[in-house]
This record gives sequence, structure tokens and C-alpha cells, in this order.
Amino acid sequence: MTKDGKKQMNMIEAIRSAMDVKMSQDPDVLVFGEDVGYFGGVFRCTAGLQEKHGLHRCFDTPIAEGGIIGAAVGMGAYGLRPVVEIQFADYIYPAYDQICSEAARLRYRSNGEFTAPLTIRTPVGGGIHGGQTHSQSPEALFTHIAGLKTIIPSNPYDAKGLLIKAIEDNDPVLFLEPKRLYNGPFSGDPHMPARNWSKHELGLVPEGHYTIDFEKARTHRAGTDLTILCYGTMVWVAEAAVEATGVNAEILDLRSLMPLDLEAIVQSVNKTGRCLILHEATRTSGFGAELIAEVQQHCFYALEKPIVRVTGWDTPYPHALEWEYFPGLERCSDAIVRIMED
Amino acid sequence: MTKDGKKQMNMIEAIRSAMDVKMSQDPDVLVFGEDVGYFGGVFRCTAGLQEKHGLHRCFDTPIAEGGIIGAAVGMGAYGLRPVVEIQFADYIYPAYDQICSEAARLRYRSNGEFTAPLTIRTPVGGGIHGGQTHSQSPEALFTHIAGLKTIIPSNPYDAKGLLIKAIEDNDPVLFLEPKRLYNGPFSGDPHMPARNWSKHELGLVPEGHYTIDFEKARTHRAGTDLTILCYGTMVWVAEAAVEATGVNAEILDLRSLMPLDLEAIVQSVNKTGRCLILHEATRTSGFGAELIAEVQQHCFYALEKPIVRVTGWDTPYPHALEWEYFPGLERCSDAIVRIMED
Amino acid sequence: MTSRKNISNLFVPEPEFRPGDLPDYSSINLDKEQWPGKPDPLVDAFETEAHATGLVRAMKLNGEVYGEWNPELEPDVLIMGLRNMLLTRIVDKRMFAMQRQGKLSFYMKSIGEEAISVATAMALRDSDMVFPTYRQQGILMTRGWPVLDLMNQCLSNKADRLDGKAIPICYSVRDKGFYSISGNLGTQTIQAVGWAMACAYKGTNDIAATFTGEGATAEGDFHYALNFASTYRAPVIINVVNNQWAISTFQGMAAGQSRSFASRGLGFGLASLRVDGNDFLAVYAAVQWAAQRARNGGGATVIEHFTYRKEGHSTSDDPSAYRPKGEAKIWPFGDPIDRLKEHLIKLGKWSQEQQDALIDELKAHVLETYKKAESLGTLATPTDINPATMFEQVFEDVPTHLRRQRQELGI
Amino acid sequence: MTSRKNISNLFVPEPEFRPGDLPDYSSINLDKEQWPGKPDPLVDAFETEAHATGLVRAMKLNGEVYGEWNPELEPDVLIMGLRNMLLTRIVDKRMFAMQRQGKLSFYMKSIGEEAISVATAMALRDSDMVFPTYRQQGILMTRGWPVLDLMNQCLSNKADRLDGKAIPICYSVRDKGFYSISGNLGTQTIQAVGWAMACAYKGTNDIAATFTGEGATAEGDFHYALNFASTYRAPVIINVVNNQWAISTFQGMAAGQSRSFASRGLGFGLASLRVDGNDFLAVYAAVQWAAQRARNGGGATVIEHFTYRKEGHSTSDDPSAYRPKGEAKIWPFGDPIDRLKEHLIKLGKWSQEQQDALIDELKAHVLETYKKAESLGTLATPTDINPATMFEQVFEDVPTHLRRQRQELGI
Ligand SMILES: Cc1ncc(C[n+]2csc(CCOP(=O)(O)OP(=O)(O)O)c2C)c(N)n1
Ligand SMILES: Cc1ncc(C[n+]2csc(CCOP(=O)(O)OP(=O)(O)O)c2C)c(N)n1
Ligand SMILES: [Mg+2]
Ligand SMILES: [Mg+2]
Repeated sequence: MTKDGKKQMNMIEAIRSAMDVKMSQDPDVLVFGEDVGYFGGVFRCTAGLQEKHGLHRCFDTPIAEGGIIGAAVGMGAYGLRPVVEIQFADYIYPAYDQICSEAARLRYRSNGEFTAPLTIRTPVGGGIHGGQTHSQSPEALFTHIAGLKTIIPSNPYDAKGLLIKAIEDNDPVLFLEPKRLYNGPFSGDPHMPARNWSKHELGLVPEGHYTIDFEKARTHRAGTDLTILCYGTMVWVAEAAVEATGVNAEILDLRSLMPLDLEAIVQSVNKTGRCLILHEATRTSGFGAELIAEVQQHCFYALEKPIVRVTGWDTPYPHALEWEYFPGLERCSDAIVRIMED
Repeated sequence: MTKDGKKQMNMIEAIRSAMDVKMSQDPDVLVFGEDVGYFGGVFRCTAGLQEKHGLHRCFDTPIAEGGIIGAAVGMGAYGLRPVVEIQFADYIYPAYDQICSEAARLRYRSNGEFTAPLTIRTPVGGGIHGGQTHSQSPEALFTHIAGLKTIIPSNPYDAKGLLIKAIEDNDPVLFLEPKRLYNGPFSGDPHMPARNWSKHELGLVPEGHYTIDFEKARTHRAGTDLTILCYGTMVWVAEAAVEATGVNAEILDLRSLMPLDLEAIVQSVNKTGRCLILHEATRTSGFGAELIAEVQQHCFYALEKPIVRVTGWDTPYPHALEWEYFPGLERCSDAIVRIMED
Repeated sequence: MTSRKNISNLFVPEPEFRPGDLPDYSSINLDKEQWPGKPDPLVDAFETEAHATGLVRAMKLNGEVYGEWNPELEPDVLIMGLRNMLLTRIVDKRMFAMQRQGKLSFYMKSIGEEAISVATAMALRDSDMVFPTYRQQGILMTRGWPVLDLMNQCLSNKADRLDGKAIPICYSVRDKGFYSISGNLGTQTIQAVGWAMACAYKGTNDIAATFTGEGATAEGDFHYALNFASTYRAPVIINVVNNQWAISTFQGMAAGQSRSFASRGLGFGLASLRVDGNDFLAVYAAVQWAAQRARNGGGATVIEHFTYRKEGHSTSDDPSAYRPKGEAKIWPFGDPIDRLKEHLIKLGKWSQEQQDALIDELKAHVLETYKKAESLGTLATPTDINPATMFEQVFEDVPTHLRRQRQELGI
Repeated sequence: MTSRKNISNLFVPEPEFRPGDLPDYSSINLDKEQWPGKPDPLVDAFETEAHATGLVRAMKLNGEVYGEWNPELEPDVLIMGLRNMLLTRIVDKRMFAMQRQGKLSFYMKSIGEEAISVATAMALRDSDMVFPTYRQQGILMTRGWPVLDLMNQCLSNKADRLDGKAIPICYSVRDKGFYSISGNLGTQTIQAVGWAMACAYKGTNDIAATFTGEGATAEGDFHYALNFASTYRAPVIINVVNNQWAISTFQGMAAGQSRSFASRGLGFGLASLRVDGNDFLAVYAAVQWAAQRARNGGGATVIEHFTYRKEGHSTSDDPSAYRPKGEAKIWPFGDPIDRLKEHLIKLGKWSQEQQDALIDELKAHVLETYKKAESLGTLATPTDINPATMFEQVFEDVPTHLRRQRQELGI
């Protein structure tokens, strides 16, 4: 499987590999969370790490998200680099205070004396019939918090490089993992055959250490007529919708929401004059709003059409009506067609 | 002091009066929170309510915001109407899970069988030298949550009518009280003489029961050349800035962020062609972003200039540099001048 | 490869047995132990210390009763208990199998823990609100919620009372005194206390009963529940179901060095009992005791139900990955259904033949009901639920922005 | 007007005495009580039950020592303790007065509670990290942080080490082992456990010590701290300062029906001590004991320091609105400074004259230091702090969007 030190990995393997690389390099990297130890995590992202690196470096915790993050803040302040898993992003809220009031603010309130270099990994997004408590995309609840970085990869290659970067970062990083992409890209149409990463070029991942900078969007597809801003699962839905509509759109995979690669965004929109934003999260006060605010400010005179957002609805995630909720291939394609009308 | 059943009140008195009216009318209204009982709250909003209505209707709680809201959800499900105080909005995060995962979602997940008709009162905003843990404006962290209403009054008259409405509402309502306005309007310039509500017409408040509908913005000042969207303390800063610049601006006091009076906003911006948004909160993913998203969509062809937001910076609230952080008179005036340039 | 042991001074607890180990519980001989007696329900909370760290029992593994906790129920009540437990188990097995066939997205069984939910429901009044987790479906069986309704929700079909909004297992049945189950662990414990405070405030004689797994006691909400219950002397029963496992995590992760989960209650001045959760009679007696205490102004009781999760955490889980395969079988507390059956047989009120006949009857009923449910649709068939319902019950009324979004969806 | 009493069945606890009442503590005769002895620091946690509900003491109100807990410190160590407590009190009074003059926005005193912070700091090693609340400034005095630095921060002047970012009292002094104080109650308790876990992981012999008010024990973080400390046997001391009040709320709101705050630890299998917090010797001995336990692998100890908040909660508070005016004076546990002074006098190592001279010396020092601090600016004078610093330390580096915002501010 190895090819020039690269290996075909799915996103789970890439994420695991990132932790493995860092744990091997740096004894101060500890991995913990609910079920991450012996069992290796409900999504298997930490499988094998305890056996390889020892019980005291990869271990289970009590079911207390606030306790997990609180302990990690203390460890981070000490000088360790905790990498913690929150089993589903839907369960991150008991830790909200420790993340926002503590991890994100410790550096500021101590004027740099104490810092919280922790990485919080957590699966996000729907499309797996998980209903309202296994499908949420809470990124906008964190991008509003000064002092926190928010990252969301869309493929194995990025996932590994960004996660290593996150672990090495001296600030707290929220690392959101689109669970629908763990095993393969997703078109946004559940009736299309499932794909996996085994032959995808973005599934070809270096086995060793490498990093991807934050604040750098990735041009997933170059184009001239429309800019699509998206991240996570929606990158693949965008790709499918662009294919379906035949529009020559530029797809930017933002990857890093905070800090944001505004330069790449502005450049693209100024070129295309049209901008479509896709996210799974609830619309009102979603991250799309922030993108629109910046794009309309910086590209006002280039814009030919209002910026459109296709998003999850302002409701909890319904179990049975998942595909009516999810901003899938059809809704995205429709939006592309409409925004391209004169 | 009484004048046609009206009385001059400051915002604290108006808020207290709202609770008093509802406690007198409805035995199912209970008021509780940290220090709200015997003492009457650190801002005195509940002073006298325990003495008048009894220990079991207005009482202190343990210092556990999550416990306060959790208990209130259970009471609300039972059929009571709890009105709880979170001492400062900065301390609401330990209750974030109970608010967002529980209060806001109980109706949906039970398809209407169980509901959480609670009102959460909490002081927000800066300008009182409270530093990063007594000054926050977290509204956007709640407007993203489906199932929750978010209200913020800017004056005693509205505060009472909206609070009674909130208590009577069958959904959970987050009622944000701009603490800088408790005693009087605020120009945004700390060096100008302090004003109080004692002679202000919006301080003249009916003593009895009345309500103000949600989803209705208030035209604080009619104008033709610029629309200023704001709420809470910033309404008064906007007023001062409009006076200072002499621009014929329309100031909309949104009052209800969720649900939002989009109609009034769109009407105004379509008329003026320019839009300025003011809020104290951190900029990125603040509520201003959501306003921009909607305004650019609905008023795209009417807009002559990019929508501008004047906000708190993307930093925690600094203690000593409070007035460099606060989007005060000077910054707002400058923005008005700039947006009016051709 | 480094062996799995601490090489630093950081202590990380581990279960006694892992896959490959031969679990050995021979040190536990239940029938030889002395168990605490039954005090007056209004006893000073601190006098329940022996109950919080010991084990309240009423019958031996062979069904023989002993001690002070026998609730002395009529045989027909016991048979009803047996029936409710069997029904619960049979429904669980059916739904699990149907999930494997793709008819529902997910399911969670309560096999081995049926005595806890069923005996609790029988010891309470129907007007007492329970705040369950996803492993107390036995309460619904006991209170007579139609199995068809349960199945319809699990299948997310057009007859689902919740319009497909909730995942399977997150039931909400207000008219059976069954609070809407949250997918978020722990949250309902403090809500139950709030409900109980409301009961007290309104001066009714009802109480609340909440359930949490032992794993979820680590959440802050559990702490809030204990504290508020203690402060306001709320008429509530706080049940901790210690089934030894929280997904793949053994109970010691939440317990730490404590002697029992029940003993957490003592630190708050709450009466606290640790009960053999596989002993139908003991669970019934303990809940009855706590309910009496609560209804008479004695405030809350914490009850730890000591049991074992015999199967996987959910349909997504295979426990052989983290615990010995045979552990469930040799777990020394037996099976709650078998034990109650033995007790009834000892009483001369039941026989194996009757048991077999009852099982056959219930199986037929469940199968028939399932067929009816499936005929109303499953997750595998295109949904009949009106998409417009998705926008309803977010708020009492559908607000403007949701109406706009509904239109955007073209409905 | 309805009288203040329960008319429903909902119980709401109230303090014994309110303004207008004549508080009566004559039932408490400390010198007559039997207090628990001193076990081995590695004793089984459950054997500390008597300590968790009793009261660890080493001296009577008159300074006479008795019992097993006397740490038998050298007189110069005791005098150092006295000095540190006095310095703390004198600084507190000065800053309070200066707040009244508008020189700082806010201040919080620790009057009456000085023994807790000072004796703790003296019993710990300087390399042990403390996670304080806003009432342990005595630790800073003890560890020799310059009072000038403290004042500069309170005044938010140009010499403030934190560039005016934090409010007064929220100090952060890493090189004195003093963790950044959070304005959010409770959060640091679990962080301290994390720090202690890191100490264990790194194999150092250092420990952590955290503080919380009795009111803030109700937060979930306290529960997390007890649980994680228990599970991972973290070398940490969890101090609960029970000063009877949480702003206007009496301790019974957080305590509920529990016998003590220390007893919360027992439910987690943690050694737990309730200590006379106004007894310098007892606090020292208890912390020393717990530190020894932690350093030797015995894990965490919960220490409740029983004391009284003699003055208002902060400069924003007037306690006569909710408790009897004279209560502080007749509180039966005396004053920690007076008691240690009496003890030293009894030992023949100190006199009232020396005490007066020391006070004069410290007052002069504090006044002089204050003048120096004020000359560097106060909150009442235009700030000298560079506005650009506002955008720094949000992240390690100032990112693009903050650079844009800084430019927007014109700097
Ligand atoms: C707040 C929260 N965190 C994590 C989860 C994921 N989760 C679901 S069940 C479970 C284990 C619960 O164990 P326990 O409380 O012992 O209950 P049991 O399943 O044994 O009945 C976990 C971690 C969740 N649902 N909610
Ligand atoms: C999370 C949170 N909730 C509320 C507050 C407001 N508050 C500040 S101090 C205080 C009382 C704390 O009492 P206690 O814990 O007993 O400490 P003490 O002041 O007596 O030292 C309160 C409620 C806060 N700072 N943080
Ligand atoms: Mg369990
Ligand atoms: Mg206190």
C-alpha cells in the first residue's frame, strides 16, 4: 500500500495517523476522551493508540465533557498538549463554558502567562440517520469566540496535515470532523452509490509528519463563473452539484473558518461576481452569515447577484426527514442554476 | 408619580414591575436565581418580590446556572412559568447545554407534548468597567439555536411590555437586559454627563399589564438617508451619533432578534439604500453578520454602498481599554460619515 | 510495543477483565452476605450509609426470599411483573433483529435490566412522572403504552406520534407519565428535580423519578440534581442504573475510588440505597420506600441499581471488543426474569409450563404487532411523513422565517 | 402583604438570622468539643469520615494548643505567618479605601479568611501550583509577590503586568505558582486536577491546590474535579472555603441537607477534612497532611475551611442588607490574626507591642507602595496602556483579521 511513503487512508485512518505521529514525536501529547482508550473510540479514530503508546497516554474518561476539557486546560497550562475527543459535537455543550470562557480566554486574561494548547476533536454533521443529537454542525457557535481556532477538513490528506498543525498550535483548536466523510466523499444524494477513499487522490496520505497551514483555503475546483464557499461534507456536495449543472464554478474548501482565508475568498468572488455559500448548519447566525458579511463588504462592486446560502433549516435535525433537511445535491444544484440566471 | 396609571420607572423598576404583574396574575409564575430572593438580585431587579409574593415564589438558588435552567425546564414541562435570572450573561455558559439542547429542543423532540415556557433574564453588555466577565453580549450564540427566542429591550417601556410577553410565551425566551441602560440612556461617550430615565418619555411606564409583540422592530427615529440597525445600548449610541453627524438616518431598534422583523428592515433599507449595523458583541459571527446576510439578499438592488458593521473587536473585553473596545460615539459617528460619502 | 501499563505516575483505572481474560467472580457469594435491614422511610439520611454501600436484597438467586425488604406482593402482581419484563425483553429482541434488517436506524436493548424499569413503574403511581434514559422501555410496557406506538416510532413510519422527529428509543409519552427522552446524557436528572419541585409547589402528592446510567453520573447535571434535590427537599427518586458499562468504558471510570454510586447521595444528605437491580422484589421495595419518603416530606432518595448490561450498548456496538465474551453469563447476580420466575414457582403460583406459554403468547403478540407496524412503513421505505411537519413544533406557532424556509423547500 | 414563609410544600431553606435578628451562637462552645485526631496521611479515605463532618483544630480561641494536629512550627515561621496575614489585611483595607475614591473599579477583601491562604501557601512548596479564587491574595503575600505589582494591576496603570486586560483581583502570577484567576466561578477546580494529572504524568513531585467558595461548589466543575481526582488519583488538594456566604446567599443553599461540604468528597472516595479555617495551625496541619498524602500517591484530599466572610462580598456589596450587622463580631470562631497572635504571646515569643509595631511597619510599607503605584496611574486617570495591546494575546500571533481590526481603530 505504501507509495513514496504515502498510503491510501480513509479519514479515520488519516486522523489516527496524525495523532500517532505526534504521540511518537512528543511525549507531551496525550489523547483522551470517552471510549477512546482500550476500545479506540466509537468511530475508531484512536484504535491502537493505547496499545502502542501506553495506558497513560491514551485513555478513557468519565462521561463529562466539561471535565474532559477542564482537565485538558489544566494540562495545557502545565505544558502538555492534550488532544481530546468529544464523542459527538452534539455533546460538546456541557463543555461550552470551559471552551469559551477558559480555553479560549486563558491566554488573554493572563496576558500570555498561561495558555491552553489543546486540540478538541469532534465529529460533526448529518447524513447518517443520527437525528437531532448525532448530526449537528455547531461551528458558528465557536467562530464567535475570540481566542479559539476552528478547523474542518473535507478529506484524509487535509485532515492529517491540519490535525498535526492543530496539535502543534499553541492556541486551542476545535477540530471538526465531518463524520459523513469518514469513509468516503458524499455527493449529497443518498441514493447514489457510496464511494470510499480507497482510490481517491485525496485519500493518498503521507505516512510521516507534514502540516497544512491554517488560514489557507483550498481550491477544490477552479472556475470562472461562480464562487462556491463551503467546507466539510458540503465540498463534495458542491462538486456533485457543479457536475450536475455543468456550471464553471470555483469551489473553495475553506478548511479553516477561524482564522479565515479572506484573501482567497475575495479574489475568487471578485473574479466570478457570484457567490454561493453552503453549510449543513442551521441557517440563522450560521457561519454563512459571516461569510456573506465579509464578501459583501469586500466584493460589493463585483457582485452581480445577491449572495445565496443553502443551508440546513432553522429546525433541529429531524430523524425521518433527514434528506429534506440536509442541503443535498438537489437543493444545491437548484441554487446554482438560479444564481446563474441573469 | 402616577399619571393615567403610568409611572416614571427606570429599567430595573420596569423589569421588576413586569414580574410583579405576572406573579400577581398567575400563581404558576416563579422567580428564582442567584441572590434574587431575600436580597432582590445584584442589580435589584427582584427586590421586594419575595416579601410580597412569598419565599416559595421568589427564591435564591445554588450557584449552578445549569441547575437553575435544568430545574426550570422541568418546572416548565410540568406547567409552571419559571422566570429565572442568570446574574451576568457572562455566566450563562454552564447552562448552555440545558438551554440549547433541552429548553430549545424539548418541544420539537416530543412533537409538542412537553414544552419549556421559561424566561431567562440576564444582564448583558459593557460600559461599566466590568472587564471580560461582566460585559459580554452573547446574543449570536443563541440566535443560532432553533427553538429559542431572543429579546433585548432598550428602554423601560419596552422592557416591561416585552418581559410580560416573554413570560406569557409558551416557548423559551432569552431576555437580555443591557445593564448599561438600567439607569438611563447612554450616548456611547463616557465623558458626557450621565442621563437617567426619570424624565424620558420611554421611562413612562403603565403600572399594570400590557405586552409588546415579538418580531416587531421599533422605529426609534425615522429618516430617509441611512438605515441603522441596532438593539440594546447601541440604540442610544446610534441616536447620539446621528445627532452628532446630522445625517437623516432611520434608527431601527430591533428588540426581537429571533424572531426578527425582517419586513421593517427591508422596507427601511429599500428606502434609504444604505445600511449600518451596530452591536457591542465580538464581530465575527456576531448577529450583525446575520442581519447583513438578510439585508443583502432582500435589498441587493437598492443598496448603494456595502453594509457596514461597527462592533466590539474580536477580542475578550479588556478592562482598562474598555472605551477603545466599546463601539462608542466616535466610532459610530465616523462610520456614519463614511457610509454617507459617495 | 509498549505493554498496556502505567509507566508514569498517572494512575488510569482498568477493569479487572478484558477480552481474552477468564473472568472470575467466585469471590462473590451473594447468599452468604449480610445485607442491611429496612429502616423507617423517614429515617435520618445519614443512617442509610450501610444501605448506600451495602446491597438491598429481598431474594436469593434461587428465588427464595429473606430479610426485611420483601414487599410481600400478591402473586398476581408478581405475575404481572414477570409479564412486563418478558414483554420488554421480547420487544427488544424483535426490534434489534429488525434493525439488523435495516427497518430502523438504531435500537437499544435493556436485556438483564428489566426488573429495574418494571418494578419501579409498578411501585410508583401512574401520576408520578418518570424521567427515563433509553433503557427504561420496561416502564412503558408496564404502564400499558401500546407496543404498536413504540414500534411505529422506531420505524419512523407515518403512524409515528412524533412525526419522525426523534430517533428510535427517544420516546415521549406524556399520558403515561413518561418524559421525553433526551439524546444528551444526564440532562433529565435535574429536570426531574424541577418537576418534583413543581409538584411540591402545587401541593400535589405526586413525585418524580429520574434515571441515569452510572456512566452519566459524571455529568454536571447529576451534581445539580443532587444539590437542588437536597436544598429544596424535592420529592424525587434519583435512580442510578449501574450496569457496569458505559459503551466500552467500565464503571470504575465514573466511580473512581468511591465505594458505590449510591454513596454520592450521602454527601448531599440524601437517603441512599444500593439495590440488587436483578432482584425484582428488592427494586420494588426500595422504590416503594423512597416514594413513601418523598410523599411524606422526607425529600429525595438516591437508588443505585446494581446490575449488568448483558448485551451491546446499542445496535452499533459489539461488546466482545472490550470485555470477555462470557462475562454476562457468569455475572453472579443472575437474570431478573429467571429469578422472579423461580420465586413464583417456589411460591407455588407458577410453573415452567406457564412461563413457556406466556412467552409464546407474548412473542405472538409482538410479532403480530410488528407486522402491523411494518405495514405502516419503515425507515427503509420512502417516508410518508409530510415534510411540512419538519417546520412545526420548533415553536408553538410557525414563525415567519420558518414559513419562508418551508416555501424555499417548495412546500 | 404575605409573610415570608412557605405556603406551598416547596421547601426553601433560610439562614437562621436576618437583618433585625439578634444572632445567637451560644450553643456553640468550641472549647468543649471533641475533635478528631490525626490519622496517617495514607489512611483509607473512608476513615476520614469523622474528619469530614467534625472539625480539625489545633488551638483554642485563646491561642492555647491542644490535640494531635499542632504542626509544631518554629516561632519564626509563626511570626512569618502572622506577618503575611497582617500584610494581606492591610493591603485589602488600603485597596478597598482607594476603590471608594474611584482609583480602581472594584476590589474584593479576604478579611477574616487570611489564615486559609497564608497557612496553605506556607504548608505547600513554592513549586506547587495553586488555583485560587479572588480571596486568596494571602498566597501572593506569602510567596513574596511584590505588593506593587498587585496594586498596579488593580489600578490598571501602565505598569500593570497584564496590560489592563484583567479586572482587579484576577491576578495571574506564574512564577509564584499562582494560576490565572477566572471571573467564572468553579472552572479552575477541574483545571487544577488536570494540572495535577500532568504533574503525575511527568513524574514530578509537585502537586496542585485549588480553591473554591462554598457557594461555587454547586457548579458542575466541582463535580468534575472530585470525579477526575478520584478516578485518576490526582495529586491535588481541593479546598472549599466555607465562609458562610455567597454574596447574599447563605451557605445552606449550596449545602442543602448535607452535614458539611467536606463530606461531598467521601462519596468519591477522597480523604476529606473539615478544618477550623480561623485556626492558622489547623489549616497548616491539614494542608501539610493532604500534601503528604498527594505526594505519596494517596491522591486527592478535600478540605473544607470553615470560616466567616467578615465584610461585604466586594466593593459593590453591603452585607447589612441580608444579614445581621453584628454577626461578624459574634461569630464564635474568632479572628485568625488575633488567635495566632495570642498563641505566639502564650508561647512567649511575641507581645502586643511587637504586634503594634509590625502593623505600623506594614501600614507604612503599604502606603508607600500605594503611592508609588498611584504615581504610575490609576483607573481615574487617562490610560497609558497602548491600545494595540488589546489585540495581542488573543492568539499567540496577531492574525490577519485582528490586524485589520486594529487598523480600523486607526492604530
Ligand atoms: C452528553 C453526552 N455525552 C456522550 C454521549 C454518548 N453516549 C451515549 S450512551 C453513552 C454511555 C452511557 O453509559 P451509562 O450512563 O452507563 O448508561 P448505559 O448505556 O449503560 O445504560 C455515551 C457516552 C451522550 N449521549 N451524551
Ligand atoms: C459561573 C459564575 N456564576 C456566578 C458568578 C457571580 N458571582 C461572583 S462571586 C459569587 C458568590 C461566590 O460565593 P462563594 O463561592 O461562596 O465564594 P466567596 O465569595 O464567599 O468567597 C457569585 C454568585 C460568577 N462569577 N461566576
Ligand atoms: Mg452503564
Ligand atoms: Mg462563600
